[in-house]
Amino acid sequence: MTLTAVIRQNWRGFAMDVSFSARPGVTALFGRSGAGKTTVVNAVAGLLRPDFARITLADLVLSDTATQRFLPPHRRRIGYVFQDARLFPHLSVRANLDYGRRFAPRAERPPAARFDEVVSLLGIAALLDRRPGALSGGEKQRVALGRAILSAPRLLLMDEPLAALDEARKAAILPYLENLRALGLPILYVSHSLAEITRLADHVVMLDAGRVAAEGPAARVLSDPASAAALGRETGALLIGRFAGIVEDGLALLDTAAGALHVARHDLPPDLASGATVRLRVLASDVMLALDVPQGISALNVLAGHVDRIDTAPDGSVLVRLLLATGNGTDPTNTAPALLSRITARSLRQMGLRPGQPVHAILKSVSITDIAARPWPGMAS
Amino acid sequence: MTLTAVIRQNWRGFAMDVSFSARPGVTALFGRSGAGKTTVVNAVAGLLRPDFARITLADLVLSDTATQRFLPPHRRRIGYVFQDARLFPHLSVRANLDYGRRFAPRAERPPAARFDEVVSLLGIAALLDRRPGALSGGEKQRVALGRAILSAPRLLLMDEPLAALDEARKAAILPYLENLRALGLPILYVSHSLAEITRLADHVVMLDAGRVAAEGPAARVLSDPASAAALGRETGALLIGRFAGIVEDGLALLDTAAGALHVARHDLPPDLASGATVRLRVLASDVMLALDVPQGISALNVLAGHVDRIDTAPDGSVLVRLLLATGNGTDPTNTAPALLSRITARSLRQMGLRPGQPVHAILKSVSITDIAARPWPGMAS
Amino acid sequence: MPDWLTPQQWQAVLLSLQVSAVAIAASLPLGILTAHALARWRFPGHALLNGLVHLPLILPPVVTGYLLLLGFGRRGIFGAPLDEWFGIVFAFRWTGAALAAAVMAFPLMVRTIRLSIEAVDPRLEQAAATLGASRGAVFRTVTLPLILPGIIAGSIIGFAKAMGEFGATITFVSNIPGQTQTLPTAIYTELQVPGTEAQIARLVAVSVIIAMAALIASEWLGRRLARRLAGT
Amino acid sequence: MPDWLTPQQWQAVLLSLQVSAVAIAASLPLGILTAHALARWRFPGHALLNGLVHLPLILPPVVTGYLLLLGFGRRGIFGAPLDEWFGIVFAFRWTGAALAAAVMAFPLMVRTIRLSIEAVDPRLEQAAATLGASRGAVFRTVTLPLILPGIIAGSIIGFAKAMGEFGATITFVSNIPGQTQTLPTAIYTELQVPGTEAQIARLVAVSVIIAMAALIASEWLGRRLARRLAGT
Amino acid sequence: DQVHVFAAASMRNALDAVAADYMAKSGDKVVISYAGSNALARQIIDGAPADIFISANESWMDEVEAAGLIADNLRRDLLQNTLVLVAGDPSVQGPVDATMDLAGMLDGGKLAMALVESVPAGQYGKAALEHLGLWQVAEPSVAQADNVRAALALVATGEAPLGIVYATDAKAEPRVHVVGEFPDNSYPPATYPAALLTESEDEGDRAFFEALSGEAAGAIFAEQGFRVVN
Ligand SMILES: Nc1ncnc2c1ncn2[C@@H]1O[C@H](COP(=O)(O)OP(=O)(O)OP(=O)(O)O)[C@@H](O)[C@H]1O
Ligand SMILES: Nc1ncnc2c1ncn2[C@@H]1O[C@H](COP(=O)(O)OP(=O)(O)OP(=O)(O)O)[C@@H](O)[C@H]1O
Ligand code: MOO
Ligand SMILES: [Mg+2]
Ligand SMILES: [Mg+2]
Repeated sequence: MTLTAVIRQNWRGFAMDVSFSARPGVTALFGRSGAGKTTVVNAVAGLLRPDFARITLADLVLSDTATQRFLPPHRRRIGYVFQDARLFPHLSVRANLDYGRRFAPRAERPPAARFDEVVSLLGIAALLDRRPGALSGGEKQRVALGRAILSAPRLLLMDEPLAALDEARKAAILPYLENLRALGLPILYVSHSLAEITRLADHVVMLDAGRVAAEGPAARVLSDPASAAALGRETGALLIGRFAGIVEDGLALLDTAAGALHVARHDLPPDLASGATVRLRVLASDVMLALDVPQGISALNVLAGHVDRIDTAPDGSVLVRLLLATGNGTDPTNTAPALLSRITARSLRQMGLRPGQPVHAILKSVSITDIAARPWPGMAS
Repeated sequence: MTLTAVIRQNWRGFAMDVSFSARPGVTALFGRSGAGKTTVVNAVAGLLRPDFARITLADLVLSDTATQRFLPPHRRRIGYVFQDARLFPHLSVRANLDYGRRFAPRAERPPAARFDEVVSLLGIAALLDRRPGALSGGEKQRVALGRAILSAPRLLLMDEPLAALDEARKAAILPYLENLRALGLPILYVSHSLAEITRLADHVVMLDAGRVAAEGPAARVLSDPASAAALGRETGALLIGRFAGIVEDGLALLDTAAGALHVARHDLPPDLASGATVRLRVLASDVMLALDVPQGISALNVLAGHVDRIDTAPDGSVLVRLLLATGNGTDPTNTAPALLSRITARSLRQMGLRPGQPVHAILKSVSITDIAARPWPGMAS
Repeated sequence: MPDWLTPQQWQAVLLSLQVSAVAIAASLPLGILTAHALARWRFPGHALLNGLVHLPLILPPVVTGYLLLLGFGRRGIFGAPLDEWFGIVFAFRWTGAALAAAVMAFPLMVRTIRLSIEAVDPRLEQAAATLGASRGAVFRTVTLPLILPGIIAGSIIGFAKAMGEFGATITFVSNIPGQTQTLPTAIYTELQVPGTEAQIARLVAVSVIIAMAALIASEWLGRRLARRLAGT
Repeated sequence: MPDWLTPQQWQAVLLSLQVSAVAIAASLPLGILTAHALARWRFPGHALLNGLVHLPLILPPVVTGYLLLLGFGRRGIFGAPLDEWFGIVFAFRWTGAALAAAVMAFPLMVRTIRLSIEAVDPRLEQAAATLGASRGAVFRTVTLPLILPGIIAGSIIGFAKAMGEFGATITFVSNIPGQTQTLPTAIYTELQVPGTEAQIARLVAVSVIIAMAALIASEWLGRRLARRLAGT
Repeated sequence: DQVHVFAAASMRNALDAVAADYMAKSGDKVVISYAGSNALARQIIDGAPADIFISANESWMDEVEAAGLIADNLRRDLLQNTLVLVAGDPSVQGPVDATMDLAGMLDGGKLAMALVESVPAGQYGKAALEHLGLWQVAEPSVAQADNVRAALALVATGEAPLGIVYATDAKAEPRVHVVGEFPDNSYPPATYPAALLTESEDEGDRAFFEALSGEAAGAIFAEQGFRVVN
């Protein structure tokens, strides 16, 4: 079930012309405020009829201006988490959560246990009998999230669903959203937060002023030095590996194509099976380079490799792309594992780095903060 | 002009009892979703009359349930950026921005140049003649921010003003908010983002389920190992120093009490005067420890010190607090400069660390991402 | 019952209550539908429908009464077939008084309800649609509950109008004590003869008391609903 | 002017327009104030005020007319002092017809405007207050513009009612051609004698055309305003 | 300069013709307000600017007189009307008297009358039926209309098979036919009293008041079906 969308819309001062597709799994829509993210999502939901649109889900035509076909929103079976929560003020929180249920085909209605699970995950059990009017901003957003998830959708649209939430709550909800991927639906996920996108996205569509600036598998788009300008300080690389097991004192071992990496045990989901695929994001600013293997330092992860490419950013800092020596792990994408490291021009000169030079990358184990453990449909094909 | 607030409110399922004060500068209200942040802000604004309240601004009583005094909201001269933007739908963006102006005393009305400055900073010049109805989420929030700032308030209340914005826009607005501190008003700033709070806050009030969990100067509350549980991965320390000037190739030098630090030039505001006070946040996960001074690595900043304290977190990771050898910089707070480093238990054992042991802290210059350059009223007293 | 009204007058009071209540209850569904169509649908004849709905407000009530007589009288264009096929007769029955009251109250009811439909945030209706609710389901589960205050207001203003309606009623179904004599007709009858000020005052007092009770009840209901929507 | 109406009838048409327009324009400020008070203020006498406003709706129009005669007639409790001190006379003048029309239209106007005030999001008013706007300023700059569609709707429904008002008018200021004879009283005059169907039809047509024009204009205005609020 | 007349609405056709004739001859202007006699009387008592009042019954004129608003000796009975029984169906024939089979003629239908307690035509009609001993039969079937014209409309539209109206009204309505006149002695004279009011100030008022009883006016009234008193 793949979503394909071609959308063109002209408003005074804003022109949109995008085309992308979203396979099952999470497709992140990433872009600055006003880039057109909500517009895209609204067009997919059928709340907007753009000047031109051809939007299909598998072989179902959702919108097609050429043939004048337009499936009304209620027949699209979407779960839409709006940027503004849009809860029904006259219904209790419970009734809000239940709202979509009655319209879902009987066979697909989520069981009662699912309801309880979502409610406790979102931390809204105490709110069930209240009305939405006087909920806090984050509480509203959580109820809206639950309402969309519980409507048994065939397509999930999430417009900054976690923006109003604190880190702890986000950390609790993210693994759950990850699990939603197992449902095999396309999920369009709008977010400003690179951490969330790294965590969730299989596919990234970068929007800029109504156009697609970059599109592709998350690992490629996010690790691309060309995206550095858009990502700024968040530039980094994705590594893929397998969970090899727990070593003592709270450390876990991951096998990656670049070699074994130690990470904090608590950064991994508690019930992770040995051999499960895991991916991790390493920020360019978290990678130090050393010519020799350093001794007596607290960093546990030192990876060998060589300099692939050196880019000087407009701000004067330097982005070094390393190709790592292949270790005993396997990367399902079969591309040579790469890391990005942001260093200063002075370091570059002092170390005398040039392409092809052997070098060691030093990662503190605990700096590997974004770890996603999950089935990997987007990468499998 | 100091704001003091004692607020008690009981709702079914939620009890608030807080007391804090906010001096000129930024006081951050930090806490999980539903902790009561918006409730506090509403009480200060006069939009909520709590069961019990005594709220004063300098010698002006805003709310006092004991004496039944209650200054109506419009006479409080507050600029309130609401969590939901609350723009006036019938007015153009320009008229929204101008709204507060006409009610401000003539002498305090911001000049036209100020208007243009705010508009261009917020990137809303192209929207001025539109109505708010069809603005994007982030655009609305920016207009709301501008509207509050341009109303010439004596007290600024900001409820997650940047939550809907992308990183680039946030990065552009943050220095401006910093500059607002020069106006000498108390600013109550609600945010989930530790980066924002580090950047802006002089004073932090941590709320938890309607109570004050921690309160004090930002440097102390945020560097406190006791806050680690609340801050999670964001635990770190604040260092204070002076801008010593630009060295070649995009590097700037900061004098801190712990010694000279190199940071990327572009992390500092472009027009920073030599000698200006600067503060920077160093995440515990960004600090590596080494027993000897390492050679040939890309990290420019190596600070000498000794282990002060070792805490093992519930998750098994270890938080090491270092006291740094005093360099030639001066810390206006006259406390010994400290850093936090999060390491694994294995590293701890391998290195054989114990309190009192001399050690080197290794910081990549570019990992010092949160730098605030600004007058320092909150710390001066 | 106190004897400061004659039994016949008490009968008129009761009949008025019955006629007004039935008129509003029976016309409410059509009123809501019409209000919804006028507020949210674009269709040819929109202006015409709007005009038609307002007609009883614009015309002197007596004219409306005559038009009702022409349309729904025993030989009327609608009245005759209604009688023949369904045995529904309005002429000289309390049902005719209810019809007249309903027609006269209709524009007020529709205007009020329409305004409250227009105040419903269409984004909530969109949200319901994305959750699978068809147009009809959206209306039933979102729009309708949200306009309840408007429906109450519309019903009360319609009820008040029905309680006071006189010209169209007496013209259409005349004034048959016990069958079509309503409170306003009773008052009118008294007005025609000199020296009946005291009787008139009593009848007016009864009118006012009934209407005040309805108003107070509706205020109370409206306030309860508002509190529920605010969520506190 | 076409001669299918007599000059006297044309005069009645013009007078009706004048009376209705003046009645609505003059009572609108009070109507808005009353609606605001009923919607947003809590005060003792709230129910009483609400009842009083609705009274002309509840009472048969003739009774309202008599009460006006008693209150604002030449010898009335308000009429006499108004005449003596300010030289304001309602009795048997077009101003009296306007007063009657205003009183009869008032409950419709207030209800409609009140409903639209209640639909204004109080959080916007709060936002205005934090920006320094006093209660009055909030009303002027936020509430009032936002209820403009309600004010238009209220004025139009009031205008329509005023154009059709008959019972109170004829009872209060009689039916003096050129002075107090409005379109509905002209129709009434025709209705009293047989054989005048054609005349009545013409007068009714004029009524309907005027009211339709007003309705269409108000729909158009309302739609424009709605588009502006949606921001597109 | 102007003559203000307050007149019972049922006189409209006749009085308009009389006034037009008078204005053509004298050049004075006559302005007539038509409304229910009760409303006009109350307005006059409240100070309405009327020079002449023509009521459809005695009792409201009595009220005005009691209020002292009638100029000395200037009240006179102007006209009388005749009460007739009308039917929509031309085959209905009758003498209208005590022998009439009212129930049979109604055949379950209604008898349309003006309000029997308050509007003169209704009051006279009730008196006539009582006199003929038919009220018992008629009462359950009576549909009382707002005024004579409305009662007539009920018959004209076929809503009611029979009605009791003035001869003047029946004459102008082609859809009904007169079954018969009620006997003169069966009801009090349906008198229209006219009065010159104290409000009147000039000769013009008085001239028109006199003209109402004049020959030209009498001819017009008679032509409309009224009986002229004197
Ligand atoms: N109906 C409309 N008429 C005119 N312009 C519109 C309309 N709807 C949206 N826009 C403009 O289109 C642009 C894209 O809006 P959109 O809501 O898609 O942005 P977004 O990427 O979701 O931004 P944000 O992150 O701030 O929510 C914005 O500049 C917005 O002002
Ligand atoms: N009027 C009210 N009645 C009952 N409970 C209320 C009311 N207003 C707020 N609450 C509750 O009080 C708690 C605190 O709300 P508040 O809006 O202050 O939270 P917050 O800290 O701003 O959260 P967020 O970050 O999600 O915006 C919430 O649980 C909320 O549901
Ligand atoms: O004037 Mo009347 O019409 O019978 O009272
Ligand atoms: Mg958006
Ligand atoms: Mg909040």
